Amino acid sequence: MSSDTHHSGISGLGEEVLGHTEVKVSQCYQCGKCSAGCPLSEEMDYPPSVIMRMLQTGNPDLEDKVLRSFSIWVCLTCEMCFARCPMSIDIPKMMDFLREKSLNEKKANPKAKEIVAFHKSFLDSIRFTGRLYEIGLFVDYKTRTLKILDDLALAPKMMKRGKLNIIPELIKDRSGVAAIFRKSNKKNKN
Amino acid sequence: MTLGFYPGCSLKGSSREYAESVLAVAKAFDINMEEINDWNCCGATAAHNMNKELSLALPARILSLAEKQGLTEIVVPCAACYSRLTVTKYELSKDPALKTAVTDANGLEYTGSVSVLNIVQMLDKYITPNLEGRVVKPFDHKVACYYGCLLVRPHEILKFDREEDPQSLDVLMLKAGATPIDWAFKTECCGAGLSVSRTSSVGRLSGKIIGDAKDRGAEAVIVACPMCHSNLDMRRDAINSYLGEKIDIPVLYITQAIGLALGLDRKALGLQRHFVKVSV
Amino acid sequence: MAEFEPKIVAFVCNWCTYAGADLTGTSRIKYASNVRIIRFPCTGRIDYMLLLKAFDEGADGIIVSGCHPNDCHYTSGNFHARRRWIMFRSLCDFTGIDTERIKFSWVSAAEGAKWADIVNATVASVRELGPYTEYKKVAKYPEKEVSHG
Amino acid sequence: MDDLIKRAKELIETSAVKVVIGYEQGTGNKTRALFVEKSEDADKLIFDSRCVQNLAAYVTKKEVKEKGKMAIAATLPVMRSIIQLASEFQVNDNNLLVLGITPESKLIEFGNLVEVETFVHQYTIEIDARNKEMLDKLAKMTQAERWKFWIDELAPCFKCYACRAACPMCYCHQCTVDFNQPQWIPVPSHELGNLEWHIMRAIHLTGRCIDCDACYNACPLSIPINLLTKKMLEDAKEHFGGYQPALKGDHLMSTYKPDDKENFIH
Amino acid sequence: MSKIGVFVCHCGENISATVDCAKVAETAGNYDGVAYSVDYKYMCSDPGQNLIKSAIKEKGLTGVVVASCSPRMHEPTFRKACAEAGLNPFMCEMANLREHCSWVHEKGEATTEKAIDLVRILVEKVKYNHSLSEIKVPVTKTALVIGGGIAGIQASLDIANTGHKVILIERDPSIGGHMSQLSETFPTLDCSQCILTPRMVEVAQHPNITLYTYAELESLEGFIGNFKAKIRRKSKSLDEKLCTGCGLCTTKCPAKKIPSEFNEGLGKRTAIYVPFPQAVPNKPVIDRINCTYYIKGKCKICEIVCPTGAIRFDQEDQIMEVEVGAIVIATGFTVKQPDFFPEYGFGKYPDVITGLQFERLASASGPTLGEIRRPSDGKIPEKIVFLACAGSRDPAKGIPYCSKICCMYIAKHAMLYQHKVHGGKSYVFYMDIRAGGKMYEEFVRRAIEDDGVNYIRGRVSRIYEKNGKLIVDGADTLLNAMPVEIEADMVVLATAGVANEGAEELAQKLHISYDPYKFFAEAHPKLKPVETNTAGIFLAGACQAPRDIPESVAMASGAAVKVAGLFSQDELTREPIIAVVNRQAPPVYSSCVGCFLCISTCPYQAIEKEEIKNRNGEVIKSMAKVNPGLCQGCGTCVAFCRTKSIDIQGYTHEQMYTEVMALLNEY
Repeated sequence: MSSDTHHSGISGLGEEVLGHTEVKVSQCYQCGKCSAGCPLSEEMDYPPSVIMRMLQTGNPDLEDKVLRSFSIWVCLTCEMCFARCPMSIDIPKMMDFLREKSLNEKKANPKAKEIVAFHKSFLDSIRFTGRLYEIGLFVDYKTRTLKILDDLALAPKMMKRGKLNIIPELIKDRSGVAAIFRKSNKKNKN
Repeated sequence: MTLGFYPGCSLKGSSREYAESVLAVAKAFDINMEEINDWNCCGATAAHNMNKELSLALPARILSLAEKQGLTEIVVPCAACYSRLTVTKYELSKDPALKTAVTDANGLEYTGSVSVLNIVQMLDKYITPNLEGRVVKPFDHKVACYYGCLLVRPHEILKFDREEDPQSLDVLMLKAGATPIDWAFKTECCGAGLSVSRTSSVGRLSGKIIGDAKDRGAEAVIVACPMCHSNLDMRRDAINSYLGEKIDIPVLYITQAIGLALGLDRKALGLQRHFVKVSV
Repeated sequence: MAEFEPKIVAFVCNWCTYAGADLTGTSRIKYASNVRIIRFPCTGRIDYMLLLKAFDEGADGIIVSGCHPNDCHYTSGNFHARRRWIMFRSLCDFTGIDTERIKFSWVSAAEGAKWADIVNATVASVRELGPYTEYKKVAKYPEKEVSHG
Repeated sequence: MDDLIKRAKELIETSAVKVVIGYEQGTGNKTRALFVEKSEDADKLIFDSRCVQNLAAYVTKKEVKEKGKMAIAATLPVMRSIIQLASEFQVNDNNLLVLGITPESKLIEFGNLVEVETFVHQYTIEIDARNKEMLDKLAKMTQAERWKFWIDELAPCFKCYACRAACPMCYCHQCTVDFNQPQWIPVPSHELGNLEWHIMRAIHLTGRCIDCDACYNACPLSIPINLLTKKMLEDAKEHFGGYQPALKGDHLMSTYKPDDKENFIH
Repeated sequence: MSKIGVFVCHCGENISATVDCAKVAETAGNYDGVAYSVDYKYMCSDPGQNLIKSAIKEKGLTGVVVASCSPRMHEPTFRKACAEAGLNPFMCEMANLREHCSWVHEKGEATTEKAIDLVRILVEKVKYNHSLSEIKVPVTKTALVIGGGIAGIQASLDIANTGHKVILIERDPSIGGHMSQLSETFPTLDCSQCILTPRMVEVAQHPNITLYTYAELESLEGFIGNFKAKIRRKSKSLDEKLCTGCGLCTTKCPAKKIPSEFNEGLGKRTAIYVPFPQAVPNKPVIDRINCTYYIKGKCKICEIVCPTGAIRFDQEDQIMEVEVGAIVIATGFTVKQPDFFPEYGFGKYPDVITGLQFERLASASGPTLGEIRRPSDGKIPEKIVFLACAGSRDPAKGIPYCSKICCMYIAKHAMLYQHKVHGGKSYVFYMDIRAGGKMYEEFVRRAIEDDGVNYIRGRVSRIYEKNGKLIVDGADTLLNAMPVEIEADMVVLATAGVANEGAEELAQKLHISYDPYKFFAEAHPKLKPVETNTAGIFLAGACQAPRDIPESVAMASGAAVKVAGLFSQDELTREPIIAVVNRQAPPVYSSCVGCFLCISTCPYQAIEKEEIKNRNGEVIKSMAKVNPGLCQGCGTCVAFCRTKSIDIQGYTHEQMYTEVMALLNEY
């Protein structure tokens, strides 16, 4: 069956999803229970069941829309959809894969800029210190997003309550952690 | 006795009161919490959102270090870290090829022999059997036990409590003298990873949780996850502005609530660090 | 010497494939005359030793056929047969017996045309493979005619 | 194995069993089966790494069975055989007591066969590396090469049936090879008869052979006939989730699953 | 030495056009053991058959091969002809020269050669044929019907009306089953009890039906035509002959708070009770688990008030044995119960109920006398939500199948609600509407178009209670999966129809098979829907899969016809094509070593263990034995047996081996 046929078997992106995550998009019969239970469904451009449907079509245009969607970034991996799915489809795992792919193909939704930036800042913090350095994370995140004013009031309050470390906690084997990043990133340049 | 301890980043920073209360309660029962040497961040949501192998390699390093240190059981109070470590164990046990790839990346031996306990499991196993007679100041309040996502899901892997309407925190709080309420948002998501990047969503999601707790007369919300805590506590302004009212129900870690019941010092439990004043 | 005409023995069940082959006849569909059908009550009755015996005695190819899964007249004879075939075929392959010469199929009582196709395809492929001389050689029947000229 | 000797004596002296089957020193460096019926004979019992003969082959023998209740010094393969035999109603708790010898050479006396089964199920049957390599080698050959391999290997077989005698699962009174109406297997020992005999045997052992190698060890010509059953064991794993002897439950080849998978039936 | 006759048929020109029939006959005539060989235009015609008959008599033939059409066509014809001439019919075989040869090949030498081969195979086979006699089994013309729901009632009445005896057993104190609990029935909305109760009374009064309620099957032995069933009649603590059914005891019984099974827990009953007013028989039983006397040792109020002295506290269960020739299983189904839907709060919120509970609310005989009121506070719900597929089509919960009846009863429920609660709002969450059936789709459309039921396509994620309302979180998948939240007063779950608890044990008692969901398995999914693979045992109704009333009734009538067909003869005649375990002289007895692996190969549970004992009663040999009443002759055990101890008549080892030999070696 050719990959451009609408309503084909599993093809295209769906097939990739299967290969990487064992999630078989054809199992979804569109009951919508995931979308009904998803806490972020209303903020999504395509709720989870619609994403599943788009992947089922094997239509390259729709697959592209999935990778460019805001949905995959606003998903919080709270696992509610997976917990209640009658077909036990691991949507969160699939979302992980779609995010990674979207990033690799530079298709991340512009509205998700802050979310992506936060994740990147977060990982950078670990990459360099081995642990999360919250001030560093905030500064880095704010530089990436230019959202200087947001949450500005929070930091001093946190500081006052002893919730922020001025100096990052460093682990000894920082090169080891950096190596993990290097090796894991071999395939995914981001 | 000695248990392994993986605090994770939050417990060293924004949620240090959680660490303080865990250690205080452990100490009260003569349990030595041995921190894993040179531990690293588990990668949290960011890693598995961006890169699968990384999301497994980071937790695997932690488990390897624990093995190296001779620990057989590690307590992971942060629900997110607990979820990442448990999922990693599961994924690596299922797929030998993945295990090889990850151990190669880490350059550390990994056998999967360390068992991972979340805070409820730890309390259940080592504290509650000896709790009787130790409660000097029953935590006599109506409490809403909030489990969040990562303590109970995915059930296939974690196999902890039940997915819908879990009970383990409620049972613990009952033993600490509290009256747990039946409410509807025990396992709804607080917004977690979007805390910084999409505060508005957090206001809405956490708002529903705090709103329901208040409507049903809760005097405190009990949590077992630093992310839940920071969203429900630190983001209270966003929550209140979403709800259009001022709600000042405090949010306590389970270990803080138990600590109070044990009569431990409030400061030792880090209660002064909360944004929402702990008046209970 | 004339073109090699393979000898094909078909082991079939009474209720599906035998009836399917009857339908091929009533539909007047023509197929190669090399095949000889032996009727069994059910594929579950087909003893794998008989397949070896057929090669012993000079068959060049074998067809084994019965009801489709879930269609067995006896509910599960074909399921038992299928499990045995999986193991037997693998063992044949492992001992170097030419499994290309044993065709397994499901032919229902309604599949007259399919039966003709299977026979024709088997005859063609076995003709391609040539006489099964390896087996006959060790069978040591020097006194018997092995060519079909 | 002093504790084995001690226990054997007790069992005989208290008439708990009539015979204890174990190993004794044989000629040369070999060990052989010992049937202890008098307590003083128990001193001859030995156990070491040379004791590989599958003693379970004796528990179905009429001559041994007739003596009365048996006890058997059973290594892991022997215990597996016993569980399979019990599932085929050939032995039971009333006529057999198992003195288990663990892979660490520790003696465990089992109260009943259910306990033996529980013990056996801690281990899965694994084909050893050398034979695994051989199977892989054969798999890589062409069909014609495999044919030559087996015809050559089997050519010297003169149907002494030592393999059959050594096998605990070959307890049938009338083997197919002895059946002569019709004569399924040619009587003379020529290549074809040999091949058919061993194919037949391998099929009959599928889902029953516990991979003890007794057949191979017994073969005076060291023909690797155990490769055939090993291949079946591998296939069982590939197609049907593997084989492990069990007291209750489905036998591999006398049952089926409606969704058994294959790719060759068209 | 065999004397075989070969009769080659031209079939007009059907065979002779491509096969040289004379040559076939001539060649066959030269085979060893062939005493007579002839070809003829129409072998099946009278003259043709006479040819065979006279040859048998004149030449003293010991076997016959008719080379003509398919045996599936004329085997009975020629076997009968042989029998008429005094030859055992099983000494006759047919070579299929028409369907398998002349019709499928071109005229030529090869085709004639093939015909010759086909004849030779069967000549050689016939040499090994044995005279066989048909198996005759007497038939006990009484049927046992298990289960007194609508299917069991229908089957009993249909069988009884053909003049045969029926024993109907029912587990509960009354017959009627689930249908008696229903309010109205789709798609006609006629009252369920109005159409059912006359049937129940007919059962009780029918001279051919013996009814035992509060009774269960204990065990079953035997085979078609000859079953022996043990029935446990649970103690009712009552002398039924004395009881007049006045009901005084039930009004005086002090244990009044027992949830009523009939009302699905929405109403209460007493410990001595009649499940519902129209029960048949209309006599009470004492539920000993809840009876004050059995719990505390004193009370006996029922005994005191009973005007006829019918109460029997010391009555014990009775086991009775009956002989029956056929069995109809009509044990029905059940619905999935609480704790299965934690996300819907089922079991936690009293106003989340099952469809069956809704039936009781809507029923005029129900706890609310037909008014739709919430169980929690008795208020009339202003907003009601129905959830389709509550458990069905949900592999994660272990039920992948569609329960089939729910789409229709949901439409009915919503419609009844709209009729009864004016101004009420009803919502149905569904994924597909499966309304295949006469007037079914029209019925659903009526609910939507005329009664204003709101259908929303999507599955509900969860339900929680807030301020006395049930908050239903769903999504509308036809609107980009937009979230839908409904504040409902009551929620009705269309819970999956599942097999009865204990279905597995019953199947094992009956030696019938069941599917992965524990529904009983029919013998063939298309052509034998009411048969099981045990001859003489039939299925009716929802014990085989979820079924609605018309289907259950149709199936019951189908099963009844099968039973009547069986009972139309005094003896059953069966082809002797069955498996046999060999017997040998003592001390061997048989080459069977008793591994009994064959037992699991048999699709019919026809293989049993046979023990041979010595004078002291000790078992000296255990071996397999084929029950000729159950064996259907597939031969699956034959090919499996390592010692070749089982053989099958008509397809013996020798016959099949000989066929292969004869085919490949020319004589």
